Amino acid sequence: MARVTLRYFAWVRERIGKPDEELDLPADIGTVDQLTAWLAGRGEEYAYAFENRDVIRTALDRRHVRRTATIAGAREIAFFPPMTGG
Amino acid sequence: MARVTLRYFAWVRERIGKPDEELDLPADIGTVDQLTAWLAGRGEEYAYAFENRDVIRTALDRRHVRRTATIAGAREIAFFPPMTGG
Amino acid sequence: MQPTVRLQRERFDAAAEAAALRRGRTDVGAVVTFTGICRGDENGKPITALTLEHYPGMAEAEIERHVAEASQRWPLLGVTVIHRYGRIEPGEDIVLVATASSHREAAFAAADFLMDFLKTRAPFWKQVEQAGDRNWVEAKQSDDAAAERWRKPKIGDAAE
Amino acid sequence: MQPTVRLQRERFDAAAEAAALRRGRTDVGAVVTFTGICRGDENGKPITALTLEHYPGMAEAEIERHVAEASQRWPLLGVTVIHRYGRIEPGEDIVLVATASSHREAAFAAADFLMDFLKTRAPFWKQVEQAGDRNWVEAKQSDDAAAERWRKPKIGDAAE
Repeated sequence: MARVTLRYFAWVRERIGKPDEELDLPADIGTVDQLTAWLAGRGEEYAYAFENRDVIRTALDRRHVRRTATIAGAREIAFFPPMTGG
Repeated sequence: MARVTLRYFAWVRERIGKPDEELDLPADIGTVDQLTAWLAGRGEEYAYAFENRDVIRTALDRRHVRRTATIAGAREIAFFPPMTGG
Repeated sequence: MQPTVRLQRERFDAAAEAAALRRGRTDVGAVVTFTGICRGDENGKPITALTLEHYPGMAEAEIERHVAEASQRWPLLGVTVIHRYGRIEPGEDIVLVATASSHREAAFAAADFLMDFLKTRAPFWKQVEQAGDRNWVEAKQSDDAAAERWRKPKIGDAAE
Repeated sequence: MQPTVRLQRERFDAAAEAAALRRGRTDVGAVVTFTGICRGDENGKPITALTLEHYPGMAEAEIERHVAEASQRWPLLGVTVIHRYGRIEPGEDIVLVATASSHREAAFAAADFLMDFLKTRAPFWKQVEQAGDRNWVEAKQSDDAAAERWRKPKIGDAAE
Protein backbone atom coordinates (compact mmCIF):
# COMPACT_ATOMS: atom_id res chain seq x y z
CA MET A 1 0.00 0.00 0.00
CA ALA A 2 1.36 3.40 -1.02
CA ARG A 3 -0.27 6.62 0.09
CA VAL A 4 -0.53 9.22 -2.66
CA THR A 5 -2.30 12.50 -3.28
CA LEU A 6 -4.44 12.41 -6.38
CA ARG A 7 -5.35 15.68 -8.07
CA TYR A 8 -7.94 16.29 -10.74
CA PHE A 9 -8.36 19.28 -13.01
CA ALA A 10 -10.95 20.75 -15.37
CA TRP A 11 -13.63 18.27 -16.47
CA VAL A 12 -11.84 15.35 -14.80
CA ARG A 13 -12.27 17.24 -11.51
CA GLU A 14 -15.90 18.04 -12.32
CA ARG A 15 -16.77 14.45 -13.18
CA ILE A 16 -15.13 12.99 -10.08
CA GLY A 17 -16.60 15.77 -7.99
CA LYS A 18 -13.51 16.76 -6.04
CA PRO A 19 -10.21 18.49 -6.71
CA ASP A 20 -8.02 16.05 -4.82
CA GLU A 21 -7.94 13.16 -2.41
CA GLU A 22 -5.48 10.96 -0.56
CA LEU A 23 -5.64 7.28 -1.30
CA ASP A 24 -3.75 4.14 -0.36
CA LEU A 25 -3.00 2.36 -3.61
CA PRO A 26 -2.84 -1.44 -3.77
CA ALA A 27 0.74 -2.64 -4.14
CA ASP A 28 0.01 -4.35 -7.47
CA ILE A 29 -0.63 -1.04 -9.26
CA GLY A 30 2.57 -0.42 -11.15
CA THR A 31 1.78 1.94 -14.01
CA VAL A 32 -0.39 4.92 -14.83
CA ASP A 33 -2.60 2.69 -16.97
CA GLN A 34 -3.12 0.27 -14.12
CA LEU A 35 -3.98 3.15 -11.80
CA THR A 36 -6.59 4.64 -14.12
CA ALA A 37 -8.15 1.20 -14.62
CA TRP A 38 -8.35 0.75 -10.84
CA LEU A 39 -9.76 4.26 -10.33
CA ALA A 40 -12.38 3.70 -13.05
CA GLY A 41 -13.69 0.81 -10.97
CA ARG A 42 -14.19 2.90 -7.84
CA GLY A 43 -17.64 4.22 -8.76
CA GLU A 44 -19.63 5.70 -11.56
CA GLU A 45 -18.16 9.20 -11.19
CA TYR A 46 -14.68 7.71 -11.71
CA ALA A 47 -15.90 5.52 -14.54
CA TYR A 48 -17.31 8.64 -16.20
CA ALA A 49 -14.12 10.66 -15.69
CA PHE A 50 -11.94 7.89 -17.13
CA GLU A 51 -14.36 6.60 -19.76
CA ASN A 52 -12.04 7.70 -22.54
CA ARG A 53 -8.66 7.07 -21.03
CA ASP A 54 -6.83 7.93 -24.26
CA VAL A 55 -7.45 11.62 -23.79
CA ILE A 56 -6.57 11.89 -20.09
CA ARG A 57 -3.12 13.30 -19.36
CA THR A 58 -1.12 12.40 -16.29
CA ALA A 59 1.53 14.13 -14.22
CA LEU A 60 3.67 12.38 -11.63
CA ASP A 61 5.02 14.79 -9.07
CA ARG A 62 4.22 17.65 -11.46
CA ARG A 63 5.86 16.26 -14.56
CA HIS A 64 4.07 15.02 -17.65
CA VAL A 65 4.39 11.26 -18.13
CA ARG A 66 3.10 8.68 -20.57
CA ARG A 67 0.41 6.16 -19.70
CA THR A 68 3.00 3.44 -19.52
CA ALA A 69 5.08 5.24 -16.87
CA THR A 70 5.63 3.47 -13.56
CA ILE A 71 4.19 5.30 -10.60
CA ALA A 72 6.58 3.89 -8.01
CA GLY A 73 7.64 6.56 -5.56
CA ALA A 74 5.28 9.27 -6.79
CA ARG A 75 3.66 11.29 -4.03
CA GLU A 76 1.33 13.39 -6.17
CA ILE A 77 -0.45 12.05 -9.24
CA ALA A 78 -2.61 14.37 -11.31
CA PHE A 79 -5.14 13.64 -14.05
CA PHE A 80 -6.45 16.21 -16.47
CA PRO A 81 -7.64 16.81 -20.04
CA PRO A 82 -5.30 18.09 -22.76
CA MET A 83 -4.11 21.58 -21.87
CA THR A 84 -5.68 24.67 -23.39
CA GLY A 85 -3.66 27.53 -21.94
CA GLY A 86 -1.76 30.27 -23.68
CA MET B 1 18.10 60.93 -75.64
CA ALA B 2 15.98 60.35 -72.57
CA ARG B 3 16.10 62.66 -69.57
CA VAL B 4 16.16 60.83 -66.22
CA THR B 5 16.82 61.63 -62.61
CA LEU B 6 19.57 59.50 -61.14
CA ARG B 7 19.73 59.04 -57.38
CA TYR B 8 22.55 57.61 -55.33
CA PHE B 9 22.50 56.37 -51.77
CA ALA B 10 24.95 55.42 -49.01
CA TRP B 11 28.48 54.75 -50.27
CA VAL B 12 27.43 54.99 -53.91
CA ARG B 13 26.37 58.58 -53.14
CA GLU B 14 29.60 59.25 -51.24
CA ARG B 15 31.79 57.93 -54.03
CA ILE B 16 30.01 59.84 -56.77
CA GLY B 17 29.91 62.90 -54.54
CA LYS B 18 26.29 63.88 -55.03
CA PRO B 19 22.88 62.56 -54.05
CA ASP B 20 21.22 62.98 -57.44
CA GLU B 21 21.52 64.49 -60.89
CA GLU B 22 19.55 64.83 -64.10
CA LEU B 23 21.11 63.34 -67.18
CA ASP B 24 20.22 62.82 -70.83
CA LEU B 25 20.93 59.19 -71.59
CA PRO B 26 22.11 58.13 -75.04
CA ALA B 27 19.37 56.30 -76.88
CA ASP B 28 21.44 53.12 -77.20
CA ILE B 29 21.34 52.46 -73.44
CA GLY B 30 18.69 49.81 -73.06
CA THR B 31 19.34 48.02 -69.77
CA VAL B 32 20.51 48.71 -66.24
CA ASP B 33 23.79 46.96 -67.05
CA GLN B 34 24.37 49.17 -70.06
CA LEU B 35 23.60 52.25 -67.96
CA THR B 36 26.07 51.36 -65.20
CA ALA B 37 28.74 50.62 -67.82
CA TRP B 38 28.13 54.02 -69.38
CA LEU B 39 28.12 55.79 -66.01
CA ALA B 40 31.37 54.07 -64.98
CA GLY B 41 33.00 55.74 -67.98
CA ARG B 42 31.97 59.26 -66.94
CA GLY B 43 34.90 59.87 -64.58
CA GLU B 44 36.91 58.34 -61.82
CA GLU B 45 34.30 59.00 -59.11
CA TYR B 46 31.79 57.00 -61.17
CA ALA B 47 34.34 54.33 -61.97
CA TYR B 48 34.98 53.99 -58.22
CA ALA B 49 31.27 53.85 -57.35
CA PHE B 50 30.58 51.17 -59.94
CA GLU B 51 33.89 49.29 -59.66
CA ASN B 52 32.09 46.23 -58.33
CA ARG B 53 28.85 46.30 -60.25
CA ASP B 54 27.73 42.95 -58.87
CA VAL B 55 26.93 44.45 -55.49
CA ILE B 56 25.11 47.58 -56.68
CA ARG B 57 21.33 47.41 -56.47
CA THR B 58 19.05 49.35 -58.78
CA ALA B 59 15.53 50.74 -58.51
CA LEU B 60 13.53 51.98 -61.49
CA ASP B 61 10.85 54.42 -60.43
CA ARG B 62 11.22 53.17 -56.85
CA ARG B 63 10.98 49.47 -57.54
CA HIS B 64 13.79 46.96 -57.23
CA VAL B 65 14.87 45.56 -60.58
CA ARG B 66 17.50 43.14 -61.84
CA ARG B 67 20.57 44.27 -63.74
CA THR B 68 19.09 42.92 -66.94
CA ALA B 69 15.94 45.06 -66.66
CA THR B 70 15.22 47.49 -69.48
CA ILE B 71 15.16 51.10 -68.40
CA ALA B 72 12.81 52.33 -71.14
CA GLY B 73 10.35 54.84 -69.75
CA ALA B 74 11.91 55.14 -66.29
CA ARG B 75 12.00 58.67 -64.93
CA GLU B 76 13.94 57.98 -61.75
CA ILE B 77 16.78 55.46 -61.53
CA ALA B 78 18.49 54.85 -58.22
CA PHE B 79 21.72 53.02 -57.37
CA PHE B 80 22.66 51.85 -53.90
CA PRO B 81 24.43 49.13 -51.92
CA PRO B 82 22.54 46.16 -50.44
CA MET B 83 20.09 47.39 -47.84
CA THR B 84 20.86 47.24 -44.13
CA GLY B 85 17.70 48.56 -42.50
CA GLY B 86 15.49 46.95 -39.88
CA MET C 1 19.96 35.69 -17.40
CA GLN C 2 17.29 35.59 -14.70
CA PRO C 3 13.95 34.97 -16.38
CA THR C 4 10.67 36.24 -14.98
CA VAL C 5 7.83 33.71 -14.73
CA ARG C 6 4.63 34.77 -13.02
CA LEU C 7 1.17 33.28 -12.68
CA GLN C 8 -1.38 35.71 -11.39
CA ARG C 9 -5.05 36.50 -11.20
CA GLU C 10 -4.48 40.24 -11.72
CA ARG C 11 -4.03 42.05 -15.01
CA PHE C 12 -0.51 42.83 -16.15
CA ASP C 13 1.14 45.65 -18.08
CA ALA C 14 2.71 44.08 -21.17
CA ALA C 15 4.41 47.32 -22.19
CA ALA C 16 6.08 47.78 -18.81
CA GLU C 17 7.27 44.16 -18.83
CA ALA C 18 8.77 44.52 -22.30
CA ALA C 19 10.44 47.79 -21.35
CA ALA C 20 11.99 46.19 -18.27
CA LEU C 21 13.76 43.59 -20.44
CA ARG C 22 16.01 46.17 -22.08
CA ARG C 23 16.07 49.10 -19.67
CA GLY C 24 19.52 50.45 -18.90
CA ARG C 25 21.38 48.08 -21.20
CA THR C 26 22.75 48.35 -24.72
CA ASP C 27 23.38 44.71 -25.55
CA VAL C 28 19.73 44.07 -26.46
CA GLY C 29 19.10 44.56 -30.17
CA ALA C 30 15.71 42.87 -30.44
CA VAL C 31 12.66 42.50 -28.23
CA VAL C 32 9.71 40.36 -29.28
CA THR C 33 6.44 40.33 -27.37
CA PHE C 34 3.46 38.07 -27.76
CA THR C 35 0.26 39.10 -26.03
CA GLY C 36 -2.64 36.66 -25.98
CA ILE C 37 -6.00 38.34 -25.56
CA CYS C 38 -9.46 37.05 -24.65
CA ARG C 39 -11.58 37.36 -27.80
CA GLY C 40 -15.26 38.14 -27.74
CA ASP C 41 -16.27 35.01 -29.62
CA GLU C 42 -15.44 31.32 -29.68
CA ASN C 43 -16.48 29.15 -32.62
CA GLY C 44 -18.43 32.04 -34.03
CA LYS C 45 -20.59 32.62 -30.94
CA PRO C 46 -20.19 35.52 -28.51
CA ILE C 47 -18.69 34.74 -25.14
CA THR C 48 -19.21 36.39 -21.78
CA ALA C 49 -15.89 35.38 -20.23
CA LEU C 50 -13.19 32.76 -19.99
CA THR C 51 -12.23 31.10 -16.75
CA LEU C 52 -8.74 29.67 -16.60
CA GLU C 53 -7.98 26.84 -14.22
CA HIS C 54 -4.37 25.89 -13.59
CA TYR C 55 -2.31 23.40 -11.65
CA PRO C 56 -0.45 25.51 -9.08
CA GLY C 57 3.14 24.46 -8.69
CA MET C 58 3.26 22.40 -11.84
CA ALA C 59 2.32 25.33 -14.10
CA GLU C 60 5.25 27.42 -12.84
CA ALA C 61 7.62 24.45 -12.99
CA GLU C 62 6.58 23.53 -16.53
CA ILE C 63 6.96 27.09 -17.81
CA GLU C 64 10.34 27.41 -16.10
CA ARG C 65 11.51 24.18 -17.73
CA HIS C 66 10.57 25.50 -21.15
CA VAL C 67 12.16 28.87 -20.48
CA ALA C 68 15.35 27.03 -19.50
CA GLU C 69 15.17 25.01 -22.71
CA ALA C 70 14.65 28.17 -24.77
CA SER C 71 17.71 29.70 -23.09
CA GLN C 72 19.77 26.70 -24.10
CA ARG C 73 18.57 26.78 -27.68
CA TRP C 74 18.92 30.52 -28.33
CA PRO C 75 21.24 33.25 -27.01
CA LEU C 76 18.65 35.12 -24.97
CA LEU C 77 19.32 38.18 -22.84
CA GLY C 78 15.94 38.19 -21.15
CA VAL C 79 12.65 36.28 -20.99
CA THR C 80 9.39 37.17 -19.29
CA VAL C 81 6.34 34.90 -19.19
CA ILE C 82 3.17 35.95 -17.39
CA HIS C 83 0.04 33.82 -17.48
CA ARG C 84 -3.20 34.78 -15.80
CA TYR C 85 -5.77 32.46 -14.27
CA GLY C 86 -9.31 33.01 -13.00
CA ARG C 87 -12.05 34.89 -14.80
CA ILE C 88 -11.04 36.95 -17.82
CA GLU C 89 -13.39 39.03 -19.95
CA PRO C 90 -13.18 39.78 -23.68
CA GLY C 91 -10.50 42.33 -24.47
CA GLU C 92 -8.39 41.47 -21.42
CA ASP C 93 -4.89 40.04 -21.75
CA ILE C 94 -4.39 36.37 -20.85
CA VAL C 95 -0.72 35.72 -21.45
CA LEU C 96 2.50 37.57 -22.23
CA VAL C 97 5.74 36.16 -23.60
CA ALA C 98 8.53 38.67 -24.08
CA THR C 99 12.05 37.80 -25.24
CA ALA C 100 15.18 39.89 -25.62
CA SER C 101 18.31 39.06 -27.60
CA SER C 102 21.11 40.72 -29.52
CA HIS C 103 19.53 39.68 -32.81
CA ARG C 104 16.04 39.16 -34.10
CA GLU C 105 16.20 35.47 -35.00
CA ALA C 106 16.66 34.33 -31.40
CA ALA C 107 14.02 36.68 -30.01
CA PHE C 108 11.41 35.59 -32.58
CA ALA C 109 12.14 31.88 -32.37
CA ALA C 110 12.16 31.76 -28.56
CA ALA C 111 8.86 33.64 -28.25
CA ASP C 112 7.22 31.40 -30.86
CA PHE C 113 8.61 28.27 -29.16
CA LEU C 114 7.44 29.35 -25.72
CA MET C 115 3.92 30.10 -26.95
CA ASP C 116 3.64 26.72 -28.65
CA PHE C 117 4.65 25.04 -25.42
CA LEU C 118 2.36 27.15 -23.24
CA LYS C 119 -0.51 26.05 -25.48
CA THR C 120 0.22 22.35 -25.33
CA ARG C 121 2.26 21.60 -22.19
CA ALA C 122 1.52 24.18 -19.50
CA PRO C 123 -1.26 22.89 -17.23
CA PHE C 124 -3.98 25.45 -17.88
CA TRP C 125 -7.55 24.77 -18.95
CA LYS C 126 -9.97 27.27 -20.40
CA GLN C 127 -13.65 27.22 -19.72
CA VAL C 128 -15.84 29.47 -21.82
CA GLU C 129 -19.09 31.13 -20.75
CA GLN C 130 -21.52 31.46 -23.64
CA ALA C 131 -25.19 32.36 -23.23
CA GLY C 132 -25.27 31.03 -19.69
CA ASP C 133 -23.48 27.79 -20.57
CA ARG C 134 -20.02 26.89 -19.39
CA ASN C 135 -17.94 24.61 -21.57
CA TRP C 136 -14.35 23.45 -21.49
CA VAL C 137 -12.40 24.53 -24.53
CA GLU C 138 -11.12 21.55 -26.50
CA ALA C 139 -7.44 21.24 -27.31
CA LYS C 140 -6.59 21.85 -30.93
CA GLN C 141 -4.64 19.38 -33.04
CA SER C 142 -3.04 22.36 -34.75
CA ASP C 143 -1.48 23.37 -31.42
CA ASP C 144 0.08 19.94 -31.01
CA ALA C 145 1.39 20.12 -34.56
CA ALA C 146 2.87 23.56 -33.88
CA ALA C 147 4.67 22.31 -30.77
CA GLU C 148 5.92 19.28 -32.67
CA ARG C 149 7.93 21.56 -34.96
CA TRP C 150 10.38 22.21 -32.12
CA ARG C 151 10.94 18.64 -31.04
CA LYS C 152 14.50 17.35 -31.11
CA PRO C 153 15.05 13.61 -30.72
CA LYS C 154 17.09 13.87 -27.55
CA ILE C 155 15.10 16.56 -25.79
CA GLY C 156 11.57 15.11 -25.72
CA ASP C 157 10.60 14.05 -22.20
CA ALA C 158 8.51 11.09 -21.27
CA ALA C 159 5.08 12.38 -22.30
CA GLU C 160 3.39 12.26 -25.68
CA MET D 1 -7.62 46.68 -42.34
CA GLN D 2 -5.84 50.02 -42.66
CA PRO D 3 -2.17 49.45 -41.86
CA THR D 4 0.03 52.12 -40.35
CA VAL D 5 3.40 52.72 -42.04
CA ARG D 6 5.53 55.60 -40.82
CA LEU D 7 9.09 56.71 -41.44
CA GLN D 8 10.27 59.32 -39.01
CA ARG D 9 13.28 60.91 -37.44
CA GLU D 10 11.65 61.11 -33.98
CA ARG D 11 11.44 58.38 -31.38
CA PHE D 12 8.26 56.34 -31.16
CA ASP D 13 6.31 54.69 -28.37
CA ALA D 14 6.19 50.97 -29.21
CA ALA D 15 3.81 50.23 -26.33
CA ALA D 16 1.29 52.86 -27.42
CA GLU D 17 1.43 51.61 -31.01
CA ALA D 18 0.81 48.02 -29.94
CA ALA D 19 -2.05 49.08 -27.67
CA ALA D 20 -3.68 51.01 -30.52
CA LEU D 21 -3.87 47.82 -32.63
CA ARG D 22 -6.38 46.17 -30.31
CA ARG D 23 -8.01 49.02 -28.42
CA GLY D 24 -11.79 48.90 -28.29
CA ARG D 25 -12.13 45.62 -30.19
CA THR D 26 -12.58 42.01 -29.14
CA ASP D 27 -11.73 40.18 -32.35
CA VAL D 28 -7.98 40.43 -31.73
CA GLY D 29 -6.64 37.37 -29.93
CA ALA D 30 -2.93 37.87 -30.54
CA VAL D 31 -0.57 40.82 -30.83
CA VAL D 32 3.09 40.35 -31.71
CA THR D 33 5.59 43.19 -31.55
CA PHE D 34 9.15 43.31 -32.73
CA THR D 35 11.30 46.20 -31.57
CA GLY D 36 14.73 46.65 -33.11
CA ILE D 37 17.11 48.55 -30.86
CA CYS D 38 20.46 50.23 -31.48
CA ARG D 39 23.05 48.13 -29.65
CA GLY D 40 26.13 49.62 -28.04
CA ASP D 41 28.55 47.52 -30.04
CA GLU D 42 29.06 46.35 -33.61
CA ASN D 43 31.48 43.53 -34.38
CA GLY D 44 32.63 43.55 -30.78
CA LYS D 45 33.63 47.22 -30.73
CA PRO D 46 31.69 49.98 -28.95
CA ILE D 47 29.73 52.36 -31.15
CA THR D 48 28.81 55.99 -30.59
CA ALA D 49 25.76 56.06 -32.83
CA LEU D 50 24.12 54.75 -35.98
CA THR D 51 23.00 56.99 -38.78
CA LEU D 52 20.27 55.63 -41.00
CA GLU D 53 19.94 56.89 -44.55
CA HIS D 54 16.82 56.03 -46.51
CA TYR D 55 15.28 56.52 -49.93
CA PRO D 56 12.26 58.74 -49.30
CA GLY D 57 9.25 57.65 -51.27
CA MET D 58 10.62 54.25 -52.16
CA ALA D 59 11.04 53.19 -48.52
CA GLU D 60 7.37 53.85 -47.74
CA ALA D 61 6.26 52.22 -51.00
CA GLU D 62 8.40 49.14 -50.44
CA ILE D 63 7.16 48.67 -46.87
CA GLU D 64 3.56 49.16 -47.97
CA ARG D 65 3.99 46.53 -50.68
CA HIS D 66 5.25 44.02 -48.13
CA VAL D 67 2.51 44.89 -45.66
CA ALA D 68 -0.01 44.29 -48.44
CA GLU D 69 1.62 40.96 -49.21
CA ALA D 70 1.55 39.98 -45.52
CA SER D 71 -2.16 40.84 -45.43
CA GLN D 72 -2.77 38.52 -48.35
CA ARG D 73 -0.83 35.69 -46.82
CA TRP D 74 -2.24 35.85 -43.29
CA PRO D 75 -5.59 36.91 -41.81
CA LEU D 76 -4.37 40.08 -40.12
CA LEU D 77 -6.53 42.50 -38.18
CA GLY D 78 -3.86 45.18 -37.88
CA VAL D 79 -0.28 45.99 -38.85
CA THR D 80 1.96 48.84 -37.78
CA VAL D 81 5.46 49.43 -39.13
CA ILE D 82 7.55 52.37 -37.97
CA HIS D 83 11.13 52.85 -39.12
CA ARG D 84 13.33 55.69 -37.98
CA TYR D 85 16.06 57.40 -39.97
CA GLY D 86 18.76 59.87 -38.98
CA ARG D 87 21.09 59.59 -36.00
CA ILE D 88 20.22 56.98 -33.38
CA GLU D 89 22.19 56.31 -30.23
CA PRO D 90 22.68 53.02 -28.38
CA GLY D 91 19.59 51.98 -26.45
CA GLU D 92 17.20 53.84 -28.76
CA ASP D 93 14.59 52.05 -30.83
CA ILE D 94 15.14 51.84 -34.59
CA VAL D 95 12.17 49.91 -35.89
CA LEU D 96 8.83 48.55 -34.75
CA VAL D 97 6.70 45.90 -36.40
CA ALA D 98 3.42 45.10 -34.66
CA THR D 99 0.81 42.67 -35.94
CA ALA D 100 -2.65 41.75 -34.68
CA SER D 101 -4.73 38.72 -35.57
CA SER D 102 -7.35 36.39 -34.14
CA HIS D 103 -4.75 33.68 -33.64
CA ARG D 104 -1.09 33.56 -32.83
CA GLU D 105 0.24 31.82 -35.94
CA ALA D 106 -0.69 34.68 -38.27
CA ALA D 107 0.57 37.39 -35.91
CA PHE D 108 3.95 35.66 -35.42
CA ALA D 109 4.48 34.75 -39.06
CA ALA D 110 3.55 38.18 -40.41
CA ALA D 111 5.84 40.01 -37.97
CA ASP D 112 8.73 37.67 -38.77
CA PHE D 113 8.10 38.02 -42.52
CA LEU D 114 7.95 41.81 -42.36
CA MET D 115 11.20 42.04 -40.40
CA ASP D 116 13.01 39.79 -42.87
CA PHE D 117 11.85 42.02 -45.70
CA LEU D 118 12.67 45.24 -43.91
CA LYS D 119 16.21 43.93 -43.49
CA THR D 120 16.75 42.95 -47.10
CA ARG D 121 14.37 44.96 -49.30
CA ALA D 122 13.51 48.26 -47.62
CA PRO D 123 15.91 50.97 -48.85
CA PHE D 124 17.70 51.89 -45.62
CA TRP D 125 21.43 51.95 -45.02
CA LYS D 126 23.14 52.01 -41.65
CA GLN D 127 26.34 53.86 -41.00
CA VAL D 128 28.08 53.21 -37.74
CA GLU D 129 30.22 55.67 -35.76
CA GLN D 130 33.06 53.92 -33.93
CA ALA D 131 35.96 55.75 -32.32
CA GLY D 132 35.58 58.69 -34.66
CA ASP D 133 35.28 56.54 -37.78
CA ARG D 134 32.15 56.23 -39.84
CA ASN D 135 31.56 53.03 -41.74
CA TRP D 136 28.67 51.62 -43.71
CA VAL D 137 27.30 48.43 -42.23
CA GLU D 138 27.62 45.50 -44.63
CA ALA D 139 24.59 43.47 -45.56
CA LYS D 140 24.51 40.00 -44.04
CA GLN D 141 24.08 36.86 -46.10
CA SER D 142 22.07 35.46 -43.22
CA ASP D 143 19.47 38.19 -43.76
CA ASP D 144 19.09 37.26 -47.41
CA ALA D 145 18.73 33.63 -46.42
CA ALA D 146 16.06 34.54 -43.87
CA ALA D 147 14.08 36.49 -46.46
CA GLU D 148 14.44 33.61 -48.92
CA ARG D 149 12.39 31.39 -46.57
CA TRP D 150 9.26 33.32 -47.53
CA ARG D 151 9.67 33.28 -51.26
CA LYS D 152 6.89 31.73 -53.31
CA PRO D 153 7.55 31.07 -57.00
CA LYS D 154 4.84 33.38 -58.27
CA ILE D 155 5.33 36.26 -55.86
CA GLY D 156 9.00 37.20 -56.37
CA ASP D 157 9.32 40.49 -58.22
CA ALA D 158 11.98 41.40 -60.71
CA ALA D 159 14.94 41.90 -58.37
CA GLU D 160 17.40 39.35 -57.02
